[in-house]
Amino acid sequence: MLTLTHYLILSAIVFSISLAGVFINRKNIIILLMCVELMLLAVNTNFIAFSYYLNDTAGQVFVFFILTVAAAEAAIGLAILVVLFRNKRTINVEDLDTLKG
Amino acid sequence: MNFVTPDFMLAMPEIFLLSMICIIMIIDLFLKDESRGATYVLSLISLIATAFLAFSNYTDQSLSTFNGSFILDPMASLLKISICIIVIGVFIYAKDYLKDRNIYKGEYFTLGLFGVLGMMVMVSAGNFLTVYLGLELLSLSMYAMIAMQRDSIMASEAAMKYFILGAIASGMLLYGMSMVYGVTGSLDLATINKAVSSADRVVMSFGLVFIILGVAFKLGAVPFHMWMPDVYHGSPTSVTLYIASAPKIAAFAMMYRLLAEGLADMHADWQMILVILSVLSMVFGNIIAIAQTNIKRMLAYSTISHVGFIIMGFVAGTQAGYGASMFYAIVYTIMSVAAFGMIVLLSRAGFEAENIEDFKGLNHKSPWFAFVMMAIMFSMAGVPPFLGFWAKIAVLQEAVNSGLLWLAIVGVVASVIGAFYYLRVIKVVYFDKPMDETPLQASMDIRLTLSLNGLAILAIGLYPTALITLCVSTFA
Amino acid sequence: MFENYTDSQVYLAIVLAPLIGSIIAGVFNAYISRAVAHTVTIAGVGLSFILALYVFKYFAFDGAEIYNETVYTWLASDGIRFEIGFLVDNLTSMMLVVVSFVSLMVHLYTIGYMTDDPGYKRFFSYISLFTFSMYMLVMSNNFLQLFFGWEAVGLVSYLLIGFYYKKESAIFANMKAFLVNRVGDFGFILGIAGVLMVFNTLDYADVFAAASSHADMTIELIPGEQWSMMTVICILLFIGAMGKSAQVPLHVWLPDSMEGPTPISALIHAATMVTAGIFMVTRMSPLFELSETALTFILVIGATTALFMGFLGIIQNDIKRVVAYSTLSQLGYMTVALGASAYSAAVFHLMTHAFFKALLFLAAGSVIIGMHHIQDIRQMGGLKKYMPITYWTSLLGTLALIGFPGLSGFYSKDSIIEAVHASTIPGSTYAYYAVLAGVFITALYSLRLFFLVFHGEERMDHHTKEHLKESPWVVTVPLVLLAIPSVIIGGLTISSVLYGDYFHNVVFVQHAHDVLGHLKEEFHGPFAMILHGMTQAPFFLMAAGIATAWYLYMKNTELPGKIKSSFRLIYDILDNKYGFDAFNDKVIAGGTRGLGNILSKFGDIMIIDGFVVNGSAKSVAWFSSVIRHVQTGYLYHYAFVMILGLIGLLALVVY
Amino acid sequence: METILFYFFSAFMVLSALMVITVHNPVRAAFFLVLTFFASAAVWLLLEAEFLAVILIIVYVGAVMVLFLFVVMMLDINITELKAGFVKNLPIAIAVALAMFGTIYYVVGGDQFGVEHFATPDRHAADYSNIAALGKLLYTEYVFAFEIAAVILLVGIVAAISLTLRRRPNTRHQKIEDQIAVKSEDRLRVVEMAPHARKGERK
Amino acid sequence: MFSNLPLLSLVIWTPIVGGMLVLATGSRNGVEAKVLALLVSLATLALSIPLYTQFDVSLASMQFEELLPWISSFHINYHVGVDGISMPLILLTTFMTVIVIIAGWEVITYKVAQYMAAFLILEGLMIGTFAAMDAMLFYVFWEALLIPMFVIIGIWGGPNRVYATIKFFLYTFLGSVFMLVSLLYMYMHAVDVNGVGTFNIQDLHKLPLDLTPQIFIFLSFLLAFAVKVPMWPVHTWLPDAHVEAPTGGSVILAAIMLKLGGYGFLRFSLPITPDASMTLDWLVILLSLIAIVYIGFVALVQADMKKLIAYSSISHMGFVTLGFFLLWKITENTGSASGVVLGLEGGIVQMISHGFISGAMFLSVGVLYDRMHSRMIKDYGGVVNTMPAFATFAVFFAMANAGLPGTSGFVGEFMVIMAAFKANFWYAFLAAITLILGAAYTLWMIKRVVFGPIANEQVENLEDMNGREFFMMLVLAIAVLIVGLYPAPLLEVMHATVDNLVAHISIPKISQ
Repeated sequence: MLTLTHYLILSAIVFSISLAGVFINRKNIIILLMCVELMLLAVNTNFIAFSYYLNDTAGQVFVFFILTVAAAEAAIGLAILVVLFRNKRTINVEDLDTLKG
Repeated sequence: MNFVTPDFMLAMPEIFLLSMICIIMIIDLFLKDESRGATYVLSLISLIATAFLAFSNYTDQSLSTFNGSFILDPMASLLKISICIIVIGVFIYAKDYLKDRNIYKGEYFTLGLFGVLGMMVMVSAGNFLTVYLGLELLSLSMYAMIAMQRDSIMASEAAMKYFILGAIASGMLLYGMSMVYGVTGSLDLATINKAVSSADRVVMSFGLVFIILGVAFKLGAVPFHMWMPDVYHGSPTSVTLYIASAPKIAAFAMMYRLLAEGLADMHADWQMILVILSVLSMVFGNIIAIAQTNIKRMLAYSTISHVGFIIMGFVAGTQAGYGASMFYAIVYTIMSVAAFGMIVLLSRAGFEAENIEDFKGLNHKSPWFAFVMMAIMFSMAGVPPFLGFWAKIAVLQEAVNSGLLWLAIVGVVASVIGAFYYLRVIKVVYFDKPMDETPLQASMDIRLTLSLNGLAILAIGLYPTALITLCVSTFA
Repeated sequence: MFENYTDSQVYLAIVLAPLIGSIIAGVFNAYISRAVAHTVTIAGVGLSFILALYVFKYFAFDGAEIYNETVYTWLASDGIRFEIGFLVDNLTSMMLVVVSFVSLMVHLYTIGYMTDDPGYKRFFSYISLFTFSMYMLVMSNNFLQLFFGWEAVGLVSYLLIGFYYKKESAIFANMKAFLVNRVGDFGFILGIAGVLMVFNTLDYADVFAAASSHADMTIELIPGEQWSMMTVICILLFIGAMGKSAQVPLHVWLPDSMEGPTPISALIHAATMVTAGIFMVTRMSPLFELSETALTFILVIGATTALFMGFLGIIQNDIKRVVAYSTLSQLGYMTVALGASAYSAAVFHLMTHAFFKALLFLAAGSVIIGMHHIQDIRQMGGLKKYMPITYWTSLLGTLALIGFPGLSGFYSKDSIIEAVHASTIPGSTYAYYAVLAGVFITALYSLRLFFLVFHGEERMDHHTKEHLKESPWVVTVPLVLLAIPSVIIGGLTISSVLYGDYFHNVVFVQHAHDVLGHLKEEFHGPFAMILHGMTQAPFFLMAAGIATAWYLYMKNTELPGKIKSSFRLIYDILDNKYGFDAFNDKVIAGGTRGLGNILSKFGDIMIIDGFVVNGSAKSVAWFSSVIRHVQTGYLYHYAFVMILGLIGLLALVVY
Repeated sequence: METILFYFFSAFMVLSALMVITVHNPVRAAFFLVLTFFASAAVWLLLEAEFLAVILIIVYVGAVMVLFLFVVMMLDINITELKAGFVKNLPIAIAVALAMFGTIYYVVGGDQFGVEHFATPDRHAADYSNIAALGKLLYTEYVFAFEIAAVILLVGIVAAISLTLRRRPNTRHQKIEDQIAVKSEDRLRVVEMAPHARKGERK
Repeated sequence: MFSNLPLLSLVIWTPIVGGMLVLATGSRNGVEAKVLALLVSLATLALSIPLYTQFDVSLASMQFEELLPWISSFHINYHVGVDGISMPLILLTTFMTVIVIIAGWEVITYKVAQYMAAFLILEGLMIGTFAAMDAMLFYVFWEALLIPMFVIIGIWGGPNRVYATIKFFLYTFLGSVFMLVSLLYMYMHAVDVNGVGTFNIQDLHKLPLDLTPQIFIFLSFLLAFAVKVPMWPVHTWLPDAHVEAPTGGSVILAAIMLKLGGYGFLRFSLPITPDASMTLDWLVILLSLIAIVYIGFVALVQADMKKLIAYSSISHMGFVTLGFFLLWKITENTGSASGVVLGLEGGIVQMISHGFISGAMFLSVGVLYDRMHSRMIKDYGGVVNTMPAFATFAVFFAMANAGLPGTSGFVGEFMVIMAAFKANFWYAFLAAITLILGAAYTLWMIKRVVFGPIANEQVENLEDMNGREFFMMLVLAIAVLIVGLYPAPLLEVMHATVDNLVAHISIPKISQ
């Protein structure tokens, strides 16, 4: 019997994986962007699960908007990435250390 | 389902602004680089008009429309006007800087205006969804603005860092929202507030922490502040100006909407968290600022400490406390925009007045602007009679009133530590010999605005009654 | 003569006349001639002298009522009025005459002595100011004004000792004088504070009237030890007197003060200021009588000063220093008299001593003029034939000093010795033998000086000898005028001052201490006293002193050198003045500076500033420079901090 | 049946997610992300969110992921260089993930979200249109948010274009308006020659 | 004739507005800035005189009171007034500012207008601090005056000025922020006639507080005022600040700013927290005595004249705090309140007197410094030979500094020692040591600087004081003499106020 808990834990796992991804990847910013997408996926799953179990469509609406925003966000993120790459010729996370201290 | 036709009039400022942005974008498309001034002027006009509309929209009640996703209350009006005025200042300061660096493009202004729109949405947000959308509208605009100086390694690095961290933070915020939604069954802040008492405490607290993280990230409170120094530093000053000013007001509004309106019953929980954030911000912000040599970076850390104070006023959880906190936020933006305005004033083509040393001997070049700089710095340090002092008083008073005497003491000690680096700037301005004899090259409009800005810090400091009363009565 | 004037106007005139002279000579220094300067000051002092004589007559012969009035209220606070006012009685009137007379003489003498000095006008201004201050001191009717005068004379003394401000030794001496006096004043002001605490007023009359009713008061200085309040107050007050009247161990400034011009040595450091302590204790007799402990203390200090300072006089070679040590010794005598409750005797000796010691100093000054500012007696000798007036007046002064029967000094000193003999106060036996021995010593050093200067071979160099001549009349006339009272004043006044009732309403003596009352029974007039004195030990001792001096410095002039070498140790002790100077210099001054250095370098600079203030600033800065590296620039670290914060907060809230 | 599907897709989803963060080649990572999305869409279908499941595929897989791939391809990235330091970072990543998961598990793992509190709702009737329901909401209750979302997309467009569009000043463009507006004077130069210019003489 | 004018406000704002006008003359270093500054300071002095002449000495209450609402949401009012304690200090301020303006006349050649303006603004702020009857107004003035002082030391100061001025600022800032917290705390508890919080100082006086909060409030006040006074061990900013400050800055710092601390004790600590003051009076007394003795020793070994005078200031200010806190010890020891007023008034007189004397001492050093550009004692010697008039004044002020009777320096010390004896013999004993130490360090300096043979060529070429310098010295000397010879009028104005204060303090705020 599936309960809400199952879905929540599923999203928790994905959420945790996305966090781990942030730390595990010190070389490639693109993977970081993907981790963010994963995180949003976890959130979305959460919302949808709640929406389903609450029998309330608002959660799905929220997910709809999150997806929209995430698309715009990805566009901008990748645009920045391109700008960055043009400047630095690298997308290595460890090379992003001009600003510090 | 009863659908009520929204009262569009309440959102008139936003609607107007959005229309203007579209018009400006289109006009800008046909403008040559030499006549970019038109965009600039149009942007200013739209901001003024928006502020005026927000003013004429003022109501002393709390009205809501769009099915509760839009709230118009005194706070919203006041903050919208403040945001518009501050951004007008930002644009004026930024203009010459942009010109000198070949990034004088319409996008700066349109994105800036989009950001303003985002802030206004946040300020008026009535449910999680609008909070989130407003936040993203603002954030996305800012990411783009930072990266707009495309040939700058620092700018693109700053934009990238801000983007990644911002995305993670908003992911967290959403996670928290989803939890709260899960246990309260609603996205609407007012409904949530009613449902809090019957909701599961642990899950609520759990969601609360994530939500606070989102707010704290936007404000820049320790330990969610890491983006700030790098972003302030790396961004072109024209953008730092923007990032460092009005968004703090919006972040305050977001904090108010989410915590004070949505989760008022969780006061005990979020008070404890906010106290920790406040202390950490005040202490670490001020301490790390001491070691900085780059003034933008220093101001970033200084902002972190100011954020600590904004939060300090908020923790009281009383109407007066929110008033004090808001007062601090507004005062902070006035000071901050002036401080970055000074950097712009001193910068010129091919020269960034980024380091504290670049302010050497300002008193020789321009006693007046040296005075303005002094006023800004003393105001930030919280020395009377400048404006910043009253802001500190207001929040300290709230901390004391809510029995958090020790928090107030930590605050004042932190501000003494902070005074050190502000004094160092004044020292450079007044006591050091100039490194070169280049006169100030800023144009008249910057000089005038900055003078007004500096005078405001002094004049409102001498007679802060109106502003304080306004802020306090907003929540009464 | 002054019937048309009220008393207070007369007293004010006495005080203000020299002040006005001083201000004119001082403030308008640059605009007036020398003649104007000395004229106005002498006129001022002269006027006050005449008035003082009148006042003296008024009290001594007309038996006037004690005058005790306020001039103005200096300040009022807490219900206590601190006032400036005059108390004139027999003691005051006598002091006025002595001070004004000696001052007048010194003023006259100065015209001759300072004639070549560029600071001529300044000098007149100072000594007139001094006269004013001394009047304020002796005429005061309360402790506060006493302290005013007390410090004011100290100030002028400071200015005058350092008169030759280019001379390193002079400016050292004046600072030393001021500081040592300040040590005394330190006690003195505490004494005054004690008086105020007990009586809640500083007015003499009120204090003395209430004195006996507070005799049993105690104070707990050390926890558990109750001390008599009166003893504490009296000893504190007497410490003030020790400073001003140069009692051991606060005597060290007086010999050095000889760096000042000779006229002021006569006026300030012999006749008047240094006796202020004696005057003060006499004035306070109602208080001192209440504490036998204090009297014992005074007695011992005085006796020690009288004897041991005399010893030092023997080996000095500077003409002024010999006289200075003699002054110290004589001040010791006066103090002994105070300790023996023979206040009248002390004042009596004060008066006689003022005349003959002023005379001796001025005579020494005359010699110095003649010798062209050579002061070493080893380079003198045989001056008798060049300076006859100086010689004769000096002789009279010397004889008066050693107490030659019939001269003033004899009466006063013998009375003191007798009084001490009769005293039963603890310590009086020691004091008695000390003062007795002192007689021999006094005679010895006085005659040594006399012989070495005026008799024997002429040891000065050729050039000096050529110009050697008697001093001008402005110098010799004061000598003569001072010689007269030195000879006669003692015999004239002893009956009334010492054994009469001259001080009956001034001095208060407890019956048990009343040694003079005891002596009075044996006193049958001055002449009888001479006869009696010739049979007493002091006379023989004096004679022995004269004889020894004659033998050593006239007859067998080789002997002193031999004695010196065979008693090297004693000579060294004496030569080092018992090591007081060395002690003060090394231990007190050096210690103070050392402590100051330690406190400054270690306390202020190292601990407070270095460790606490700059230390905390540095540690914040250090912490800042370390903690800023948390901001590594790496995205994953930033995220890590965020997550850490998140998890921390979650842990806090959720668990 | 649902349970099996759930576990199947969940496992699929988790594993692909793990692969996303562990593979070194960003292209592969992108493909694994696509897989994750697919699995996730399936899970969403179990939750009756058909519309969202569909747009997840269409928008995400169809647009966003392609964009990712495009960028990855466009940027000339040295993939071998990106491999180093993986093992070193693993412990901390695992620690963070476990701590996070532990906390969430502590909160949601209990029975707060069990059947007692959140009973499995009845399935909707077959004629229930998820799209219609959402659409209705979007254009009524959430019209404000909808507009804002539109603006956000506009910002995304503006930002992406202005950030990446490069005008290379030294590239040659055909300027048609210039070509049309050309006049004879621009092309033809009439030179006046001095009639008797001697050789070697300069004006 | 002045009865309708807001006299006190005029005295506060004339110099501030005047200072702005002076600033507006620009940076041409023209004479107009100086003249204008002098006129403004003279006008302020003239305006302040009616404060004395029209002062009713029989009243203990505030006079020349003005009350305007300022920041209504915190119930902060623009509330000024003077009583017998603040009025003399205000006169001292207006008087010393004129002197300082004159002192800078020829000496300051760099940014003259800013210099003059800074002093004028500082003057207004200091007067405001003395006159403020609203605690927050007080605090605003109190903190604001750090700014001009910071600038004065920093711009026209010596080589190590940056360290000194930042130290000065942070030290005093740190001291006062705790006071701010206390004020806010009291605001929360204080209730005025309208039933809302208040910063009115007189209402705070009546505020009932338990012992524990009183103690914390007292300690916070102590820190604020002790730094300003300064008391040991928070005194180390003063020598540095003095050494680096220009002459005028030193004069104002020593003459007025230190008095703010003493004034604070009277206005805040004692009346607001009487019971805590009673409980902790030993602490203040102890620190005061340490200041008097310890600092006396430290002053002795200073090689820098300004530093020496700075330390001497600390030592002298020890008498102020000592006098203020003898109250309970006297009552305890003698069983009567006699002597209490003596100590308090002695402390106040000491403040006034120290204003004149330390000002004069720093001016003297300034006169020398302007000629030789050295403050080191060892660089001097035999100045009297070339500067006799200067030497006269120097010796005079040295004597005043050493507390010679007849000069103002004596009055306060005398009164405090008298009172101290009533409290405890050893207090008086330690306090009276200053008689020796004060004379020692002052006269030793005089000996080394003024007296003796001409030490070097520079000293030989010194010129004596010009008319301007002579005038300043003379005016100060006259002031010192007047107060020394006839302090009664000065005391008279404060009797009623001090009596009232004592009466107020003696009533415990807590029920035992």
